[in-house]
Amino acid sequence: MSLVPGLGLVRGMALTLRRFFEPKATIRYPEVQADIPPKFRGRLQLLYDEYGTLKCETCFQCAQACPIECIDMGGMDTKGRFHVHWGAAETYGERREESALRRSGRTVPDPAYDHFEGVDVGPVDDILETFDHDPAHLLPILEATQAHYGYLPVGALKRISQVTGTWYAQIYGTASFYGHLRFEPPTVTAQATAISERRPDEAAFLASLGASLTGRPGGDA
Amino acid sequence: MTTTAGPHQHASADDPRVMLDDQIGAFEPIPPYPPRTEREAEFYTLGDGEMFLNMGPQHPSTHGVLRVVLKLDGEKVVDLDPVLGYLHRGVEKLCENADYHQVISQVDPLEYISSLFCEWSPVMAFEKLLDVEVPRRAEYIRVLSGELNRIASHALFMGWFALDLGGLTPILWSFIERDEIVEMLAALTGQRMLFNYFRIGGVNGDLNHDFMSRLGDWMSRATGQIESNLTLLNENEIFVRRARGLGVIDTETALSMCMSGPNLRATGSPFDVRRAHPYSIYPELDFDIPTRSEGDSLARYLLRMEEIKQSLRIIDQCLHQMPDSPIMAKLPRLLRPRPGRAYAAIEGPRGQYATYAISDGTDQPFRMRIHDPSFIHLQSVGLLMKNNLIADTMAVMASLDPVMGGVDK
Amino acid sequence: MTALSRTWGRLTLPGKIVFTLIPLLAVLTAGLIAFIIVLGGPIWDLILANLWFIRFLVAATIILVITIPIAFLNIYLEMKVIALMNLRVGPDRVGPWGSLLSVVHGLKVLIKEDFTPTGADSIVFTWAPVVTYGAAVMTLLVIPFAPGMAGQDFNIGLLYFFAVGGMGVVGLLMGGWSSFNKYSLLGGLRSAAQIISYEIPLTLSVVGLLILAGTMSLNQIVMQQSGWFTDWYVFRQPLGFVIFFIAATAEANRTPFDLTEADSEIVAGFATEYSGMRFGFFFFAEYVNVFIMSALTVVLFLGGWNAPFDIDALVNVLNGVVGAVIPSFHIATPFSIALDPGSLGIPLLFVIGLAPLIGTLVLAAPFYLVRSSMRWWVALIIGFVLFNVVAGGLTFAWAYVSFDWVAGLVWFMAKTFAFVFLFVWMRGTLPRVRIDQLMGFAWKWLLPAALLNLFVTAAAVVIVGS
Amino acid sequence: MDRALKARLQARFGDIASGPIRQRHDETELRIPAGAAPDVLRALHDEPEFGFLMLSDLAGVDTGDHMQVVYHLWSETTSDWLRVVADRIPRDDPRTPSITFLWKGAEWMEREAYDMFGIVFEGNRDLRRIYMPPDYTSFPLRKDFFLPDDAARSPGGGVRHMERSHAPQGAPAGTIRRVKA
Repeated sequence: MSLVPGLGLVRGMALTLRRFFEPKATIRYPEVQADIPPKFRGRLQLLYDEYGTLKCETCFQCAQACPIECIDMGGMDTKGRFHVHWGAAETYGERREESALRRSGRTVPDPAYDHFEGVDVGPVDDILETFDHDPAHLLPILEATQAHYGYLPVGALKRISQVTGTWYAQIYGTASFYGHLRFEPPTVTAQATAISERRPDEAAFLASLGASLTGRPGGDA
Repeated sequence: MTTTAGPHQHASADDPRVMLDDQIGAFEPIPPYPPRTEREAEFYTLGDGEMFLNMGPQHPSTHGVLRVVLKLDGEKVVDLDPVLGYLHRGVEKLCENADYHQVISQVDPLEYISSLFCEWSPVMAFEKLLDVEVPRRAEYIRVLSGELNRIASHALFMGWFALDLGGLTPILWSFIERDEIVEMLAALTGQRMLFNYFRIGGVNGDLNHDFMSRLGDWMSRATGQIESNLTLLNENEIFVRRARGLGVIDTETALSMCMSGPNLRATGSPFDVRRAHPYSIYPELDFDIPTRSEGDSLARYLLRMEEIKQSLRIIDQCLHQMPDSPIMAKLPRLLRPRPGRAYAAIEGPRGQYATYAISDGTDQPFRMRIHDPSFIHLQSVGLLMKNNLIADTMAVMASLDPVMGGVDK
Repeated sequence: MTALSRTWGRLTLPGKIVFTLIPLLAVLTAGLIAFIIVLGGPIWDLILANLWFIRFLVAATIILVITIPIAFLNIYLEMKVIALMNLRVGPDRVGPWGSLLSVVHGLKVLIKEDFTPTGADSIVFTWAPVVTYGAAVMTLLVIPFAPGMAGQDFNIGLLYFFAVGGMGVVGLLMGGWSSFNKYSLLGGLRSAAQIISYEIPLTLSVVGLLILAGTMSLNQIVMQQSGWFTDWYVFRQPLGFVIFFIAATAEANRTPFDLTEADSEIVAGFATEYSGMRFGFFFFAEYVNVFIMSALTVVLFLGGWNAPFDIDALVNVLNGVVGAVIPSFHIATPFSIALDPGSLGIPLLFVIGLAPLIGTLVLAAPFYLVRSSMRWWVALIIGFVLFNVVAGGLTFAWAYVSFDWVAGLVWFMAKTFAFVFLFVWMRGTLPRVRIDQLMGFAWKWLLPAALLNLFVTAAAVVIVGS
Repeated sequence: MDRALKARLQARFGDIASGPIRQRHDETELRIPAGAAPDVLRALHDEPEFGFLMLSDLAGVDTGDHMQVVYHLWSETTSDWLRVVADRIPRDDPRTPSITFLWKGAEWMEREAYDMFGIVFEGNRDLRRIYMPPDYTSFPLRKDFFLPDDAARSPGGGVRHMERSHAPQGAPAGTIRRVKA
């Protein structure tokens, strides 16, 4: 603080006015790229080797090493088995907890792996042979596949994608568009379950009725 | 251990029914349960003409996600109750389930303003557990990068402090300073904010040309630039009048509040872990511990600005004395220290940053306690704020310089 | 048709209303015109009989409309100037140098959802921005922008200004009270305390000037300051000027006295719960207030629309000097290029028609001839741009000389925006004062200083003037 | 390693200490029963031959068998960190005296230890949850804590924690990590 009152304010104002005319520090991003040091390791990318091949071998080591388990992989191992750890982003929290359990040494039933019991993809090849491997006939192919397996196993869809060269997303999209195609094996009790879910069974109905009469939850009427 | 909410229990604020029943009441700062402690009962009882004001966790100037319940008499703050936990990640628990190398990336985001110091104290504790000697070059690089980070943190402090007092400009100027330092640390460590650079037994990479050229470029004009930025505030009557005599604390109270770092030094006590309990290569370096006797917000601000100059001195010495040696000690890939306990403390930009680690002989720490200065300093806000105005709440809080990532762990 | 119905479906309720009203209005306008043509005579008489009222309505409408570009300009200035002082670039994407960004902000505010918080007093909540904005616009009505260009020339203009300007705080208080939010309430109370306290030094600082001027009409005050810039009241009332400026800063809620919307303390003060166009009105009113305060400072102390020098005197001096050297030379009426367009007739049309073509070619020729590598069309474009610059400059110079109000407006706006810049500059530099410091400053320093100023002025008038 | 400090501690607290005074690197460790913590810490703080004016850290520890509260102290009379371990606090009802009368700043650290371990510091005026929500029932840093178990148990309703028993909740005995600390 100076002796003259207000001089400090004036000096500050002079400084800001000087800065007003100085060169600016902003990097105008789309036109000017940021100067990223060569050691920067924030790039999200997979590396290619000198032959232009993807270096990633889906060995899952990175997914296992990731401390917060944010890495998850889809892919195919060297023996042609499909080992994709499926899971929507919404189930991420659940998977974390399962993984915590698994680490603690307990066995966890993992529904994520249920889709991937071994599927013999030979019949798929036969079906594709009859349709000349033509992705234009995708719906007949899928219907034939479902007719054979009873449902559409992921392995079969992957095989169709691999052989016909169609994107998996397109096949999955087609399959999920049509109501008569399904991804789970049909069960006998499925329909019954669906109905009973919609309508409470006799016992529950009576219990709630009793509760409403006596004013106590679960009270015996 | 019943889990159903009976009539004798009170609904929590998270209960959606609360929101449905009484929409307005849900936003009252008074907790929807009877007071659990003496202090809570005292605080949540309103006197005549008093009212509660809920500040945060989404207030523009709570430095993150701090929530403070203020008890006001007009504009005067009678009492306040900080409510923490909005950023709690359970880092200590995560560290117990990570192996020793992974701990470094876990503790990194604690004090996101000065990440290197969060890495430093766990790394030092683990080195004690493992009885590792860190190569001297690695120590020099640690000190060099750490002091750079300290300057970045203090520069940002200046901006935040001014912003909480209503000045718009210093925050951007200080971000320019910080950005230069952070860029050069990115050239050294590979990241701008969460560096993940220190390793048990050394550092991740040696000094490189990119870093050195940026550092030399910056060092040549750093002093002048920072001095020039400071004239905006140091001589400003409005700023000085608002900060002087605000939140005064004396040495004895500060010690009993377990304060450390610049906040303690601003009261006149020259406690600095770098000198009080020397670690790394600090005994070999020549620098002063600036102290001030006033103990108010202005003293804390000026002290930090003084520390920037000392840090520049240390960086200069490090560059001149940098020895040639490997940057990593020879260590196995999988670390299994023998069972034991180790405590390591360092002087961060906010105060003493410490780690207490217990090893049980496996590759994961059995218990890792992280002592964060922001957490300790934040609890004295209540002490400093009594009978000040609302306008000064954030100013006092900013002058203590807490980082909510560290407070909430 | 489907596209039309889809568009209709996407419109919000106000949009639907507006789109229905447009054809309706067109039909009504056409009908009105026809009506006037048919029954023109009596209506015209009626209009002529009530001209003063029509004039007032037109002035009010114009004032209301020009506040919007003024606010846009102020907002843009604020964004850009503070950015440059912060060593940032600031707005630079929308329009040249980002100058249309504030317009885009205005549109954004217009289409944002406008909600009323639960528990708010919705009527008061809705009317608060209207009151604030209305007060700002009504004060603008008495500001003389240029000779003959004032909404209304009251003989009690200054009194009216202070009276109506004080109403703005009612709006802030209404907004703060009705929002059902403690931050808003604190902001509203702060603004009430602050503005009422600063009204007193603001008004008292002008009383000295009023003693000197002897009138409260702003137009008269400006006219008294014509001549050289030494005639401005700032040199006769320096202390009054300083007090007035500080108090005006506080009145306009600007840094360092922007406690009502101190975002680091009470979030946004009275405007915390406002959104959409209701917030927009508060926002606009703030920037219009900045303009008004600058304008009033200029009018009272810096000569209003007067140029800082006296052209006639300057010409006389020049003639004297030149005449001493070359006795026969004499600039009789050096700036008598004021043309009467009507007297020119055909030549004027000829010039208007051919001047652009000839001018462009003449201005393009040097570029094309000197730089052989230049394409002819590039040279033509350069010539066209240059012609526009030159013609615009000449037109401006002609208008400046020919019409008093153009010259007055130029000087008035230049001075006013210099003050707006000063306000923005202060915002870019200074931190905020505390509420107790603010009140202490008003009552312990400004008020005694204003009284002292009044006393000294009165004494001087009694001693010297009589 | 400050041998003189060890000798002084041995002379002053030899009879209270529940274990040998150990030294490693720059740390000296004094092990006392939990009930003696206020007296020992007051002596360390007040007596000029020790002068441990600064409480560097306060940590709760769950060793798997019992609880500990660990104090780290700093004094200018020695070049060591002094670690005072208040030992053998039972896991099913962990209670220990508070030291807020000596260092008021220990209040939040004790709250944190309470929040994470359920250690009740008798004499702390404000022993509330500090990080976890007020209606949370578990103590996350205990060794028998499992997140999936906890998630299933978390109630929506409010709970008064001081009335709750602190019995360990339902982790399989074989999965608890233990250390001899």
